[in-house]
Amino acid sequence: MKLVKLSDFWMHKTAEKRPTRDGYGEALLELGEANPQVVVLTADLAESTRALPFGEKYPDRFIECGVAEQNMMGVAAGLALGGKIPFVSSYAVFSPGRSWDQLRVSVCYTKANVKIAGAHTGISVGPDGATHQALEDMAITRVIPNLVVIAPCDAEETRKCTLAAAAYQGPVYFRFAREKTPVMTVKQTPFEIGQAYVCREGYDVTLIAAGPLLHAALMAAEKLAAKGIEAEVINSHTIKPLDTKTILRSVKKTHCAVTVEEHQTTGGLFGAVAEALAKHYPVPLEAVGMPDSFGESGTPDELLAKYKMTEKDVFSAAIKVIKRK
Amino acid sequence: MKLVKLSDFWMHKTAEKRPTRDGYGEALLELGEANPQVVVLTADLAESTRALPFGEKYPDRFIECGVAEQNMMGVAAGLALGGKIPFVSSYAVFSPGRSWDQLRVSVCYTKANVKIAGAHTGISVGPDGATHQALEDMAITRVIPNLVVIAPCDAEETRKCTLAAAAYQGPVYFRFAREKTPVMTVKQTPFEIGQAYVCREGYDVTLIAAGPLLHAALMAAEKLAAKGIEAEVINSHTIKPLDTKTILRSVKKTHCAVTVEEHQTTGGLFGAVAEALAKHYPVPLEAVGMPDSFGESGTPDELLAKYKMTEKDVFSAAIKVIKRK
Amino acid sequence: MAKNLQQMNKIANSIRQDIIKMLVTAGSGHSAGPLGMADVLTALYFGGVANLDPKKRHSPDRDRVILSNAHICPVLYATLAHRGYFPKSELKTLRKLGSRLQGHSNSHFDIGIDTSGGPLGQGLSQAIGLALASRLNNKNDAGRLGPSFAEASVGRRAMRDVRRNYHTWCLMSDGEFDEGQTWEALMLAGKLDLREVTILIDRNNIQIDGYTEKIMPLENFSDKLKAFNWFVIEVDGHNIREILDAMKKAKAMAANPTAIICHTIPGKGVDFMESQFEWHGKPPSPEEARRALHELRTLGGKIKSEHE
Amino acid sequence: MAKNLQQMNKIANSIRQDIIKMLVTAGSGHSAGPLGMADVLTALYFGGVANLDPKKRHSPDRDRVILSNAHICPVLYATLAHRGYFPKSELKTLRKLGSRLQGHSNSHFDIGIDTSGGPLGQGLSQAIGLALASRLNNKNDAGRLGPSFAEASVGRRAMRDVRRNYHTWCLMSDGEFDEGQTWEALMLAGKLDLREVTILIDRNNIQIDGYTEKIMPLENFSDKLKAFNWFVIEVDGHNIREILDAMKKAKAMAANPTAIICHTIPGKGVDFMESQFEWHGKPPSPEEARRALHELRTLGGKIKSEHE
Ligand SMILES: Cc1ncc(C[n+]2csc(CCOP(=O)(O)OP(=O)(O)O)c2C)c(N)n1
Ligand SMILES: Cc1ncc(C[n+]2csc(CCOP(=O)(O)OP(=O)(O)O)c2C)c(N)n1
Ligand SMILES: [Mg+2]
Ligand SMILES: [Mg+2]
Repeated sequence: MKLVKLSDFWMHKTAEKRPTRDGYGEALLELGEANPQVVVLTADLAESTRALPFGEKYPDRFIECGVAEQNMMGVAAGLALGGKIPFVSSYAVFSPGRSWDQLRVSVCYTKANVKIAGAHTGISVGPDGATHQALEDMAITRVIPNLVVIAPCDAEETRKCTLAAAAYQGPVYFRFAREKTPVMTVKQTPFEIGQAYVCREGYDVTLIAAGPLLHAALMAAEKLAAKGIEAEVINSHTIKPLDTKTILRSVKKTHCAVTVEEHQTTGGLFGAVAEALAKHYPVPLEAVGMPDSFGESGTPDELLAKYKMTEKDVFSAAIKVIKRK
Repeated sequence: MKLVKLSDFWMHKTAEKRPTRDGYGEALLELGEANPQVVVLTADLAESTRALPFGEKYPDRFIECGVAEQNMMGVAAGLALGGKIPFVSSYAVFSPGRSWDQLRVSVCYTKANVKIAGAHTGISVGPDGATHQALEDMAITRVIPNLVVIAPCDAEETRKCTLAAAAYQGPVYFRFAREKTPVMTVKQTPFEIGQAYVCREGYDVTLIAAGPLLHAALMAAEKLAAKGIEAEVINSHTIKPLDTKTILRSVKKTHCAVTVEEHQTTGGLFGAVAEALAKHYPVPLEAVGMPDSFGESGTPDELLAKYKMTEKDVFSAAIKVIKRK
Repeated sequence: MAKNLQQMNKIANSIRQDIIKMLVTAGSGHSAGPLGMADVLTALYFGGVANLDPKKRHSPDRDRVILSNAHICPVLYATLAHRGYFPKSELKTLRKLGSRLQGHSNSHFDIGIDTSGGPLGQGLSQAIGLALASRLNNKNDAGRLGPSFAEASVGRRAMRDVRRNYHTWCLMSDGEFDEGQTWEALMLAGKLDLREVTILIDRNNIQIDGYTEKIMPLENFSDKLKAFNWFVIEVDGHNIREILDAMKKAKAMAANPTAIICHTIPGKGVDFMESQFEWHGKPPSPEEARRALHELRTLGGKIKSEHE
Repeated sequence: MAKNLQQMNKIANSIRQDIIKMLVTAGSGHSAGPLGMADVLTALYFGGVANLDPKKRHSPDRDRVILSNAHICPVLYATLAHRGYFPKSELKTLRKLGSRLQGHSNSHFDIGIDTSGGPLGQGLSQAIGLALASRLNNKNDAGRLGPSFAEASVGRRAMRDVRRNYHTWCLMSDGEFDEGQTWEALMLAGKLDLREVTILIDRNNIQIDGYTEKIMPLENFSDKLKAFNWFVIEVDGHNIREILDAMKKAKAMAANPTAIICHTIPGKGVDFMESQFEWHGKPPSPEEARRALHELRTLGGKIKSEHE
């Protein structure tokens, strides 16, 4: 089992906070320098998706599409057919929300080498309200064949994820958050597409997280430990292909699990894990995530609390699922 | 438990064959007469979605949108805000495939009273090939809050489903097939949104089907019976809200289940059932459906066989899942 | 009912002040678009051409307003509050948890808003649907509407909407004309000669990433609209008289639907915001809000603020 | 290389015959569009203007063809087979399980097809992406392309595509101009003065539900395209000389991208199919195929068929 030593790499207590999207912007700059085939597209959202610095440094390889997400996805497919490695940058609600058909056919069916960056995911998008909070993106991407789906946990992992997406041959969708979230990983923390990492060992319950809420899972694990419950925490950043092996190894020990995600609790990480367990090793599973509802305006913290996606909620879900064993 | 008496209603042995979409066309004509608020929209697919007879009889209430699915979905939302009951008719790959964002916001977030009919679903669409075979529609609709998702099993049930959708206040998505499929239900067979029906009782394994493949499940149940295995067969036409009660009642008896659907085995019926079982009663579950792959050209029968969605495959899945108990 | 021009100019100014106050309290939101459209919204709700009245907010024959570029909702909220749809005191709840004034306007509350927005380009299609509903209600066969079945299946609110005629006003931004859905909708309305719908376009020449003619050029804009069979009127979007005249013309059209291109200055009324695309999506800081309010109260130094 | 006019007319006729044979064998598929576009496809692949050659099918500087309205793929398949991209004997596998000739054309096989289609309106965007890739490859900074990193991350086939220049031809149907995505793409190409891309439009006036001007009127079509900053040429889509002249002009354009509106007769060459929208999506019966082939072989009775 690949275990990331907490002491070395996971500094969740003293974590500084940075928006995950910053990691995207940094990686694009690195890629701009390293690989002239990398091109970046945006649909009138250069700054907030963090595509802007690349655009300023490499204006020739930056394509401003205006507010036209369908066309942007198709242009990216064409660029890929012409040997480029395009990064499509918008908010997840619009891309792939408004470009799903283009993603399915122009990109995934053709296996065009397109990378789709979905910004502003999760309820923590906050005051913009329901329409801007992407809570369905993992479900609508995960179901498309040939597409890799990733939810990195912090800015550093987002940087690595972006680089890994560029190196991977084929379509990749990855999502990030708007707000600052704790940086839990460091440069040396390993990242590999499709490889989940056990970042805390335990035997009573498995907490499987994707995205910034991994931090809530780690904090809940500490609280559980204080009650004598040892939780295993898995960073399952890749939703598809799911690292079923790492997850099964853990639940065969703990016999129950909780999924933690800023996404509807249908079709996303919870769906993927439920499907894998049902096929291979059915055990009680609880979901921390959006309870099949639209979001609303509020501060990120208010909304995470209202819709039960905090450390406290992970804690309660763990207690509940252990009782169900 | 609501049990449909096989002898009375399910005539799967002597079944005549009709395309499910025919039931849509008939119901629209009934609705046209009964309710002047019903309007029908299409995006250049009047005949093959079976919206045409309505359009010919009620031209004033028929809106031909041309090949523009996004606009069609939005126009439907506006009609609903104006008190109409619009039926949006296209192929599922295009609507909601190309109109997902409009479905999410203009329709579902607003709770506009729009009915979306997705034609040409499943691998059995046949020779048109991968792009036209809707195998992801249930996953991308099921994750949207406020939306009902239905996969009726035959032409008669599609007729009832269409009438029920008109009577229901709120957005409904329902899908149908292109080819002729066995008509298993009759006029008196009950249909209620959200109500699954046990159409064959058994205690060894639960076969949960949605859509025309219910027939394969019923046939497999007979073959299993010949081997001394009693399968319970459930018609779970409503994917959302899933009738968890009926499903749980059955698996608490059988302790294992197989889902049967013409859809990817991620995020659709298999996903919905896996999620429900994981939360309430985890048991071994096998999936009959599309194995995370695009389709291709071929005859419906060839494709169903190649991608393992036949009676034989249901039979094998049942044997396999029973062994896993 | 309808206000005179002087009154309306004053109202527009108050609306601008409220926009500044709302945004600084919210701590997030859009400045440029809302300030730029205050005169158009004032004309729409106070000018007497559109049939809009808080007392008839559920009337089946009320005109409909679709705000397609819902990020400029602060100007809609402020206008509705000034018009009496809900208490002005509620304006300060903008973007707060539990508020009826969500970050992008929606139809969930009884505050005079007919639909939800956020993703650009979805409004015109809905406006067309509403206009078609109105047209259908006017048909002879409307007499056949049996209340019993309709009541059962459509619900109460919808029932109130049948058998009457209204005009639909769709507010849109220039950025929304980048979206394909907008052109699909324009084409359908052109096909149907849908004179029951009128667009009021915020032609402010900015979008998020910069000036429209750099990010996604729309010119020759009116040529495009005309080629899609729309009747086009261009007005100074800060001249309420011009706006109202155009609205009257649009309502009187016999065939084509009308697009009124309202040439506006984004951030209008606040010197340091005017025509700066950077103000698309950010709120003023408290200090900036103070300066903005001072400028608005003194009409850019032309008069003394009553408050100072 | 390039054929003369007489040869090309003969080839187009053979292609039409193959289309009929393919469809009747497949038992499903589209008749009207493929027959209507046989002359355009012949001009494209045999006329010597486009740089297309089966022997250079992987060459980085080959011209690219995007078939956006992929339901007319029978005419593309037949043309490619005639041009030598794959054996003609394979044509009879159309739409059969395991065939490389799928119901809608895709890029999975090495038969000279660059992308996949099916859903209308997705082609022009991809053509623009291809044209941009070509433009980027021509930039000075192309010299910086380090083969090592690129090879590792882009894969072999893609690597072959760098640092060269080509023209991109996008085949589209008139029905595709109903789709918003098409207008988004047109607008972007207009912004970029993307002369590296040319559209060949099948203006056959039909779509599935009827005549375009009834289902979704496009006229004045060329006004619309011009308003989106495209250079428009209208040609008789059955006159190969006219088509080739327009293609030459398009390739020589200094700024704007070019749209060539090819006025065609759907079902061209088969009397009982011509201009009948009902033939959009159905194949001939064996008896109809016999009549169609007879008509094509005898050029509508003008000559005696060699086979009869
Ligand atoms: C479909 C969609 N894509 C992107 C966005 C993000 N967005 C919000 S406002 C905006 C700018 C559009 O220009 P415009 O509406 O003219 O801006 P304004 O003049 O109000 O500043 C963008 C891209 C969105 N809301 N919807
Ligand atoms: C996005 C999308 N919507 C609907 C369809 C179904 N469809 C296939 S061909 C067609 C007709 C479009 O008109 P056109 O391409 O001009 O037809 P033709 O002239 O070839 O008969 C339609 C609506 C589709 N393929 N893609
Ligand atoms: Mg603007
Ligand atoms: Mg056509």
